[in-house]
Amino acid sequence: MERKFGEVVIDLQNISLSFGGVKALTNISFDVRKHEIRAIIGPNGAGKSSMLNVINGVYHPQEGRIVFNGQERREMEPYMAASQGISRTFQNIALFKGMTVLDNIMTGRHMKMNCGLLSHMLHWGRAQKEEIEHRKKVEEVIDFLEIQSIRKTPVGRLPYGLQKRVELARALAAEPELLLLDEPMAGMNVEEKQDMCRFILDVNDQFGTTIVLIEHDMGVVMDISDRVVVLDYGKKIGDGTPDEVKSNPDVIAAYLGTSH
Amino acid sequence: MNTANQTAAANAAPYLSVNNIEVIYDHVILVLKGVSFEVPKGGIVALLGANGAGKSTTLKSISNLLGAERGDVTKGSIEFKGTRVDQMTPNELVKRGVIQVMEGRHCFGHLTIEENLLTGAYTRSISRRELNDSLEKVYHYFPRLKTRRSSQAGYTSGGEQQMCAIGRALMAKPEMILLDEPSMGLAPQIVEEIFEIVKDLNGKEGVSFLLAEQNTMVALRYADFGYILENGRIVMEGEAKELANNEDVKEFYLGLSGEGRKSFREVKHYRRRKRWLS
Amino acid sequence: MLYREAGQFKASYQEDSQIFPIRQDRVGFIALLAFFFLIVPMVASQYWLQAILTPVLIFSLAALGLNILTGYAGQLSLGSAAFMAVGAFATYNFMLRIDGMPFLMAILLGGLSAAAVGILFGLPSLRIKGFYLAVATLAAQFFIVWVLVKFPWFSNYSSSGVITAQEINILGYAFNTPESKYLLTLLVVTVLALAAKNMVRSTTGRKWMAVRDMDVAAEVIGIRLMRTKLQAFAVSSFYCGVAGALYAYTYLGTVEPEGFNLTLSFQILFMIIIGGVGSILGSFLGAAFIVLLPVFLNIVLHSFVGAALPPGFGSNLELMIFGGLIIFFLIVEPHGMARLWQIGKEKLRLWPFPH
Amino acid sequence: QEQYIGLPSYRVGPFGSNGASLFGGWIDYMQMINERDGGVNGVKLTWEECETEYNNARGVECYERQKNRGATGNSAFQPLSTGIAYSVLDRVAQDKIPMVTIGYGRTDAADGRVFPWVFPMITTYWSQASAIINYIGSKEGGNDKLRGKKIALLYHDSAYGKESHAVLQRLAERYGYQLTMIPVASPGNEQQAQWLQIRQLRPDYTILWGWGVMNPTALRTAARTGYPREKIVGVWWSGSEEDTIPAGDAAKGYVAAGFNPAGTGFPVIQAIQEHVYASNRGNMEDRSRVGSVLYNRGVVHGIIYVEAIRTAQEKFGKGKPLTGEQMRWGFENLRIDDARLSALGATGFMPQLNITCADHEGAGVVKFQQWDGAKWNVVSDWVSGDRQLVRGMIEESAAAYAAEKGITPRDCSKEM
Amino acid sequence: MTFFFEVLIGGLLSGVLYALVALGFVLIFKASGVFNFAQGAMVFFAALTFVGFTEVLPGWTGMEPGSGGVFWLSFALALMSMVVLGIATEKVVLRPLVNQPPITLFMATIGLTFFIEGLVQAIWGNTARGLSLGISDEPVMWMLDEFDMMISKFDLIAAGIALVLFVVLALLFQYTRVGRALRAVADDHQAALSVGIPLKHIWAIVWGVAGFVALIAGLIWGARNGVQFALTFTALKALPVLILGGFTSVPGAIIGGLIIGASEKLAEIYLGPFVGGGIESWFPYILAMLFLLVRPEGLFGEKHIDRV
Ligand SMILES: Nc1ncnc2c1ncn2[C@@H]1O[C@H](COP(=O)(O)OP(=O)(O)OP(=O)(O)O)[C@@H](O)[C@H]1O
Ligand SMILES: Nc1ncnc2c1ncn2[C@@H]1O[C@H](COP(=O)(O)OP(=O)(O)OP(=O)(O)O)[C@@H](O)[C@H]1O
Ligand SMILES: [Mg+2]
Ligand SMILES: [Mg+2]
Repeated sequence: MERKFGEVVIDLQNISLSFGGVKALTNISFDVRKHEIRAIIGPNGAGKSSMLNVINGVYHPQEGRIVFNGQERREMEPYMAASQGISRTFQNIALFKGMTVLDNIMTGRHMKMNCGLLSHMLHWGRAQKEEIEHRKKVEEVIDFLEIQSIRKTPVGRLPYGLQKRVELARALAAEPELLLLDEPMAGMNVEEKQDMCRFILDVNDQFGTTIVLIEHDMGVVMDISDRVVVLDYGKKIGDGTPDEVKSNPDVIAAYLGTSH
Repeated sequence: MNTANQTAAANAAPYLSVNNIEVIYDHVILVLKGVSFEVPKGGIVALLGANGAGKSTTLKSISNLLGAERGDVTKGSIEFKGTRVDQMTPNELVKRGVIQVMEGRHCFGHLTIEENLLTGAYTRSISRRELNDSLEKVYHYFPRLKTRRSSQAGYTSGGEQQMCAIGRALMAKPEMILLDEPSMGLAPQIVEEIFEIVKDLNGKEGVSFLLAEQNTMVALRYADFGYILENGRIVMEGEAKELANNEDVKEFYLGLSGEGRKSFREVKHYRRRKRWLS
Repeated sequence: MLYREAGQFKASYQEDSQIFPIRQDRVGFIALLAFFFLIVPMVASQYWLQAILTPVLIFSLAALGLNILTGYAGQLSLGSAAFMAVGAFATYNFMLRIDGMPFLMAILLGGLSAAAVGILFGLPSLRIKGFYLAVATLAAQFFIVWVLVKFPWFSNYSSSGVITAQEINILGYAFNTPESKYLLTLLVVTVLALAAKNMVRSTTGRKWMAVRDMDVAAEVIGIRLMRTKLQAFAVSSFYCGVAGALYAYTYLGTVEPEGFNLTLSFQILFMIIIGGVGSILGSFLGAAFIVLLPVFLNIVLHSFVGAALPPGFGSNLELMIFGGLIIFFLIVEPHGMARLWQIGKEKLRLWPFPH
Repeated sequence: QEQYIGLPSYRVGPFGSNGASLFGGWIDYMQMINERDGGVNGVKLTWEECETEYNNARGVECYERQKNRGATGNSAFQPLSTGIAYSVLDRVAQDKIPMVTIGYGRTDAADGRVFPWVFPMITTYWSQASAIINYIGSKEGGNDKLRGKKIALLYHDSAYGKESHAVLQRLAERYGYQLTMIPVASPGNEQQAQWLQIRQLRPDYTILWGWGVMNPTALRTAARTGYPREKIVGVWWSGSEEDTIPAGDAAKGYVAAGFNPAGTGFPVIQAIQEHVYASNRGNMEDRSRVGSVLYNRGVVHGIIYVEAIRTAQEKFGKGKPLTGEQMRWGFENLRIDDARLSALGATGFMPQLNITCADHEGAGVVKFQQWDGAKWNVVSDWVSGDRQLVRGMIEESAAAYAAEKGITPRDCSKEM
Repeated sequence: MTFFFEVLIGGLLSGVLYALVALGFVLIFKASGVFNFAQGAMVFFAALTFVGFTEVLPGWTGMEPGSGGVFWLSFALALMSMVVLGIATEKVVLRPLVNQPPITLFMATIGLTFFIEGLVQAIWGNTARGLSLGISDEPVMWMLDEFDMMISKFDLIAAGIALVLFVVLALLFQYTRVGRALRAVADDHQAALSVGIPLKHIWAIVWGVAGFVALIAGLIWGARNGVQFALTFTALKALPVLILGGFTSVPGAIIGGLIIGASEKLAEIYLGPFVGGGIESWFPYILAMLFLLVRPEGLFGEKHIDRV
């Protein structure tokens, strides 16, 4: 199947990041094009999560340039990244534990809401109207991810897989342009992975969202991603279509092993 | 399969047996509704099932870690080597050789990797030398940990933490390990390695395993026996090989259909209902 | 079987997001309000109005303030009493120094002054977390009281540092009976409690909770930590400030800075923890518990078994039982009385089936 | 017939040990009156304690709880805490219950015209401050010798500690001593900095205006920095066994003011021993503290109450319990002269008292005692302050209060 | 200049004594993540129990009041009481609250505070008492002669005792199996359980050790200020020390103590007069707070790890 990709959305050039003595990323460059699903793979501790953290401003790389939508930036706080349309999910679930599923997702949408404190205190009128309007949007996301039945459940009580799904919902509620997914399918069984893939593909298709995906399940990566970056010990050792990467000897040695 | 193991398993009295337990969280949320199964000595038993089926809860009720989450075993009994263990503290259980590797790593964030591993040997009163030997063995299994031995665990990557958690349990020199989702977040190579380690420990040292695993494919490849848990009930059980060939298991847990592996891209929105969810 | 929501369908999101989505709760709440507004002032004795209900309401408000900060926004604070003091002294000075200042306006301004001070002392929260922050807020506790003692201007140069609240007069009606003071307090507290409920079920509240539950994730989804935390400090201090003003005007009548001491701050903290961290209802339950329990113990120990106990022992026993009960409650339900209430309701919903 | 007396006491918390002695003495005296005399003209005294923990809100609750108890309601309120006293100041007038604050509370309430319901009896802080200066003057051989002397005031940094500032400053202007005021932050369990300052300053006298743990700490730290204890003059809340015993040897030589001396030699204390402790009815857990300064102060409270009841009964009918209003009259017309004191077995135990409509203070004198390492010894006769100066200041302050609250002072010539 | 040094040294010595109280907090926080509000009450409990025994023992045993025998026997009995208190606390309060949020545990220790305060006064009464350790409180003479500085002998000795305690505990934490287990427990109760660390023993040990530290602190502070309820306020002096040094660090407590002790005295003397004095109540807190702005986890505290 041929897929059409647009221009470069984000371009990472010569990124290096280290923590004290640990070099998490060394001189890494790659780009992500509009509407594509870009996977990052690599052994544990290779620096994949760190890469996502660099993209949305949680980590500030010591060296390198990031060009997002044509604008170059070096340092940027995470909330700015969010306001420019970058959303993400986390490797270790980072939901707001004390809140219900619905509230979590509504929080994800807060940037689109602009009532102030006082109208919130009053509630009736503007704040209520806004709340209901956005509730509708959020319900769309809920329908989309098929989590209607757990709307009012506190997220802490949910099983792991559903929590991951709620996290995705929260990210989607912001209607992001670029979606960063850190191991969204870890800890899921095949059935759930299939669901998750379906959602990711649908998001990508229906909303045209660009996706950067970290995943260890090679089945998934090879099936749904358009291009793959391979990291190892903070260095880039491969980049290309799934098929190219699959046959790259460096990648086989460092990551895939012989059984694949 | 290891035939010696199997016969031994068949002859021995049940090693770990869980009889009809019921678990309630917070006094109101009923999660396990009468679960019973056995793990024979030297066996590897896999506990499979969807998210929220109650796998972790089962493991935690065996290792008695439920109390810390305000959960309670309200019915049934758990026996290990013929003695009831459901009222024992986790410490006593570890001393008797049962240890759990918790889901979600739970490393001690402020301790270094090596200190994390050393805490695993807390229950063993052993000399410094033996301790070092044990450490070396773990480092031998997970070379990656050795390179990060003096980093604070909180700052290591997800996979490194997973290895740390497993390594920490090995330090206790257990007879029986309750492994909760060992493969989560690990690179495929490491997953294989970890299961090789499981097989190795099982074969060479006779350690028994109870695995809760989502990666059914791998789990069934290494396990002798499997139970499938859904909604707090055991819905299916059988030899691992049989299960792997069961049509339903194939479809729902292995992602295989009649024509072999389906691409994740091709999956449909609507699927056949599971038969046991009538 | 009575407490069921079966048959109550929500046809719109508006209905679904009501404060009390279940009809029985709604009816109950209205009945409760009617009881406290209409019946209580008629039947309650002066003792109940002045010494129990009014302080419980005021402490509830202060607890609500702290709960906004600690329970919802996750910033542990031990300085609530100081913000109450700011509210009380600011209100006093607005009343004193501006001719014809309407009382409610003065209270509002008093609350706002407390909010301003709250923002100031909230600044460290941007970097400091958890118990470190708690101890740092002690700085506010001691510093504010010190300032109020040290600069006599605040107490209008009264030689003792004590301020005497002016008469409360709203639209020509003097609030000088226990009933009227109680009603005024109840009104202010009800309005502010509803406002608080509205806040916490809106984006404002969700942002607070997000920061509380996981600040890194909150920042990543675009929440400005600084603004959100300071906002929580401001709102919380506002509530505490208003509570302080009521404490001076409708409860004690005369207050001194030292009255707003660390003990009071701690008491307010007890209230939210016993009542339920992150719960509006909990603030009220906790305040009632912490105010009533010692009184109850005191009456029981001194009036009924007092003669049998050696002097002093009764008071010590009171302390021990109070401490013991706090521990007992936490063990029974670490999330406070509000959660106990909730679990009770859940059980009631299932009743008569066990699960 | 019973006369109900509500006692908002505190036996726990930071000042619990003070409360235990004081309320103990008070209760023992009332017990003694019941045992020995069968009450006051046949009216038995009954009392009920209510634990306040020295906390204002709980004090108010106690006040409200007790105000309608007994046959006639609570007939007088006495919380032994300035904070609580302030908190019920408005209420007592409304409820027509007199409030007695002996040795604490609002000083300007001594002006009975503005504060008809408040009785800060015996002496006020301002009288005390002035009396202390007079005492120091007498040690130096006359107040004119004070010129050029250095006096330090080490005070509890609170409203209480600052009560004396105005008086001491005015007197400094008059007598020409140099006054340095050094605050100690509450609770005062560390005073290194303050005493180093004092050591540098080398004042001739240091007035210790403390409360609770601040007192023993001051004495200990003084010892440590070598400041002679004989030169420290404490106020009555700094001059009890609770302050000196914890300080150990460091307290030896320390002088403090008081409106009652310590000691068990007084007939009134003997009577308590005989009628109460002999039959094991005493209220003190630690019997060795019977006769301590605070215990005796409690007895003084008892005497004043009983005498006021007696006085009021003369007017309103013997053998009947009194209402708050009647009690107020009793307090306002209380006269305890030497003859009465000796009849009470309290000669030298407390000063003569003469309360009038305008003057709710009634005595304005203190005695000084010195701690010898084991007990307090009286070292002066009753010392009066500058009555005129103090009264002037009281009236000034009361008038300001009256203006702020819109109170028209009573005209005392019309009373009776 | 002499005066300055006098103030400085006096401040440093006081600081060590603050740190001694802070140490009790550190121990328990480090070992269980519990901010033990009851530490002040434990100091009071220990001191009063000790004094109580010195008062009753001569009557019971016929020993000479004030003799060494009475002292050591009282010390032993007080220590035993602290250990019993620690074990009881573990059993009744902490065990049922395993894995609960820190604020809940904090609150439980507040409940414990009331309980302890009531209990100890119910047993021994609430009279204020003196306590003599037989160490004179006079200035050290040669310092006075040589430098005209007054440094209290008592403070010097007390600081010495405290320092020894610090060194021992710091070593214990860093290098022993139990020390490691303590730190593990503080990180994650449940995981600690899962590897077989017996929480109840660990907590009983820690609370016992904290009780011992409280006893030492109680004796020293009791000798300084008398044994009375106000001993519980020593905790207020310890809190700024604690945050400045870091909740989890034994060396942090001592260094924090030195900084707070010295700077609060200097501030009171050199800064106080400009603002009316009495700034000791808040100065340490403001100082600690400013300090935290630079290092949010205190001088030596463990960094808060948040990773995504
Ligand atoms: N904040 C940090 N401080 C110190 N070291 C860090 C930090 N974040 C990451 N590292 C280190 O950087 C390296 C890369 O970590 P990262 O989390 O990016 O790995 P990863 O590729 O996501 O691995 P995994 O698949 O196991 O999640 C690791 O060795 C980790 O220990
Ligand atoms: N502490 C808790 N309080 C309340 N409910 C809980 C708690 N822990 C688990 N549950 C509930 O118990 C059920 C079983 O959870 P459990 O964690 O055992 O599932 P699991 O099979 O391990 O799932 P996963 O594969 O996602 O790990 C879930 O529905 C979950 O919501
Ligand atoms: Mg990662
Ligand atoms: Mg699980």
